[in-house]
Amino acid sequence: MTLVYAGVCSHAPGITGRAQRADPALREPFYASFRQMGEEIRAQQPDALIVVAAEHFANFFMDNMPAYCMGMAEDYEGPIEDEQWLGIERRRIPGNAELANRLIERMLHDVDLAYAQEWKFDHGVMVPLHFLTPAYDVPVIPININCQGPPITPLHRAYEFGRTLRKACDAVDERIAVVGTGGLSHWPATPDSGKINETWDRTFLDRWLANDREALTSYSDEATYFDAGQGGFEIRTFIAVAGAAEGSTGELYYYAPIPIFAVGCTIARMHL
Amino acid sequence: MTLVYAGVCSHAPGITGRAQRADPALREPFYASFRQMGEEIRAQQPDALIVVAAEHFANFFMDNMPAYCMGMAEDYEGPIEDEQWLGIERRRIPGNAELANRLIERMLHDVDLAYAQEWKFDHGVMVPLHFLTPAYDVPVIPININCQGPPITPLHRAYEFGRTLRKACDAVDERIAVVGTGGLSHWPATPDSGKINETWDRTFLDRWLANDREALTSYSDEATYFDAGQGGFEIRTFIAVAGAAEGSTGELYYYAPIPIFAVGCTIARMHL
Amino acid sequence: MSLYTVQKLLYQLNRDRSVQQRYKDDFAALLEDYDLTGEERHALAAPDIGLLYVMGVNGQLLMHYAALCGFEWDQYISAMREGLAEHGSVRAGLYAATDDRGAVS
Amino acid sequence: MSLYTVQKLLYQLNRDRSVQQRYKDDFAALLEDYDLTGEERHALAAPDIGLLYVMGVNGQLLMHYAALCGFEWDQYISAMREGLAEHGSVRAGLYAATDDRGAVS
Ligand SMILES: [Fe+3]
Ligand SMILES: [Fe+3]
Repeated sequence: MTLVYAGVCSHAPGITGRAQRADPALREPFYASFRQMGEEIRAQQPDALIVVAAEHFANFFMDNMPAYCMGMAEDYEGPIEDEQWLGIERRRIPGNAELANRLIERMLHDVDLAYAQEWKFDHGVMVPLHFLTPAYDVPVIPININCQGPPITPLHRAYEFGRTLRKACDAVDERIAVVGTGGLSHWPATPDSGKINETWDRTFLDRWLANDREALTSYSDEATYFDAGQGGFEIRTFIAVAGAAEGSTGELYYYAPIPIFAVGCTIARMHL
Repeated sequence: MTLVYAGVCSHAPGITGRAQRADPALREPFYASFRQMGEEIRAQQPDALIVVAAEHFANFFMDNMPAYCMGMAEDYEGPIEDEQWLGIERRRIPGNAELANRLIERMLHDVDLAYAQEWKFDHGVMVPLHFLTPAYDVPVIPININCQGPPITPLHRAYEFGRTLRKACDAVDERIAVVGTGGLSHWPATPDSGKINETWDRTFLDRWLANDREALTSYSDEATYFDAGQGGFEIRTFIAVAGAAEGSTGELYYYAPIPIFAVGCTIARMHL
Repeated sequence: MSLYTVQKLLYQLNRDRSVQQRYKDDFAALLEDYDLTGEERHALAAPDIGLLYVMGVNGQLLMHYAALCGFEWDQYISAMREGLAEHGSVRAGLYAATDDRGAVS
Repeated sequence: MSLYTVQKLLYQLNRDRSVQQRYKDDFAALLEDYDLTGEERHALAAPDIGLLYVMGVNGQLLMHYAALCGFEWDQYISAMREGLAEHGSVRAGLYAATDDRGAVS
């Protein structure tokens, strides 16, 4: 049992990039929950933080689009976006190539992930790190799930991916924290940016907190698209973390729609 | 049952690129078997030919190395290599993006393959096509298995990949032929180029012809490396075709070590 | 496949500072490297963010191109809305299905 | 990670005709784009195919670079053997384990 933490959080670029435009009454408690999660993670003294993020065509394109990919670099660079646009300064982030290599080797027995020896972190990783490890002193291992360019991986494989990740983490000596980042319902980077389906989000979160595999993986992509937008495909990252925490249930730290952040802002963890 | 053909063949670039340096007594019957396989495939009037090849760092690199990738382009270009060096002229090869898309969607339920909307065929695809479909008139769908850059997919996943490919082929209306291409024992592009372990090859082929899943997937990579060279990792393509032909056994059309081709030249098929 | 090419250009432009430099130095020459239709070249060069959205360019790519072209956030959202009003529903890609027109509200 | 960079250069050179053009026009300038050690730059520029092999460059990449540099097949195989004789066993990558020296026979 060397998985020491499992949680989920939002990653929308507006969270840092359009910070000053949000209602402080919503923003500040959200930020506080985000930072609290960071403190909890760091209190576990993890050797590595695995961030399960959703691709936004920053590192991968349709000339070779992996369903799942894991980083295997000594270090990483981020953000790939304009620093001012995202509100986060560009920097190197430490990795752990050797640990990643061992995890990937094990995981390949059950899932067919790609690996990457270089990776430019986009907001999907950088926004969470900004709050969780603001000193950027915890080695990060990124994972990407294609939630953007169809054909995309089905939900049951995302859960299975998480189970496989857990098995691999538990088989190594290092202490590992895992955080899934993505949106629930949202329509990012479209004319509907800011639209959020709170009812849909809360139903999904109930299923996630209960770690109800069947309910979590029962959404069709068609239904998700219409109820939760193309951004809703990112529930795969949350489902993967549920898979990694199979047998555990969770606790919701924060949820509120913040339209200028273009997502229902969420912080939750599993009690492993 | 719309998988209409399943076979395996060699793809070493010397087969076409150093043709004139081989002993005609070996070369001509090998070429004849290769062409016979092509005739058998075309006699089945396939709507598409799936070529399961092994990556040689032509399309993929360690910045995003998929365990499995399938092409989803309208057409392809090849060879990527110098035309004179390979002895094959550069051309466009027709694909079938729409069929590939349907196959990938189905396969993602069981395996986590990447997809690619462009692809430059290297000798792993072009050498087989040169003999099998010399008019380049059969739409091709390429598949790549990482047999080159560790960590690489384990053998049991390659068999499973083949089983999944078969399920997908059988679920569509199109008539599909599949050919796996790769080496058995060989040490390509090293000072040991030309070395071939015939005993090892013949044992592997016996297992393949019997479609003995357990025996086929029992090799450790360490043992393969020492007995069969790094080129031996390419047995994954043969194992995938065995998986696609699960329940069937095979027939050997040709096998002989041809050192200047740097591989034990092989042509074999399954009787579906 | 032409939408693929437009998106690939934006992907490379978003990721690669040397491509960004070429964008600044000589955008026309950069566009020459990609096999684009006249409408695509026009939409990129104008830039007509709304038309690019209607063509089906994924927002995760277009959002950064809009920023590179100097669009503030609200301007960028408005540009997509204006594109829908002027050019009609999204023609291809992920958003083509949204309420049959590329925006739901 | 420097072996990674050498291999990435060769990967891009093998695939991309515009990189091949830069190789022909001004190889030194092309090398500038990659973060290489002095030995790596030397091995690429010489070209010292044997040294590149000993450094651990994968043969599927090196084979095409040797051909681009004008090596005939037998010359290319000899160059790797000479590299082993001159520089010792393969230092990294897939072949480092081969009989402890990068060639088995
Ligand atoms: Fe996202
Ligand atoms: Fe090969």
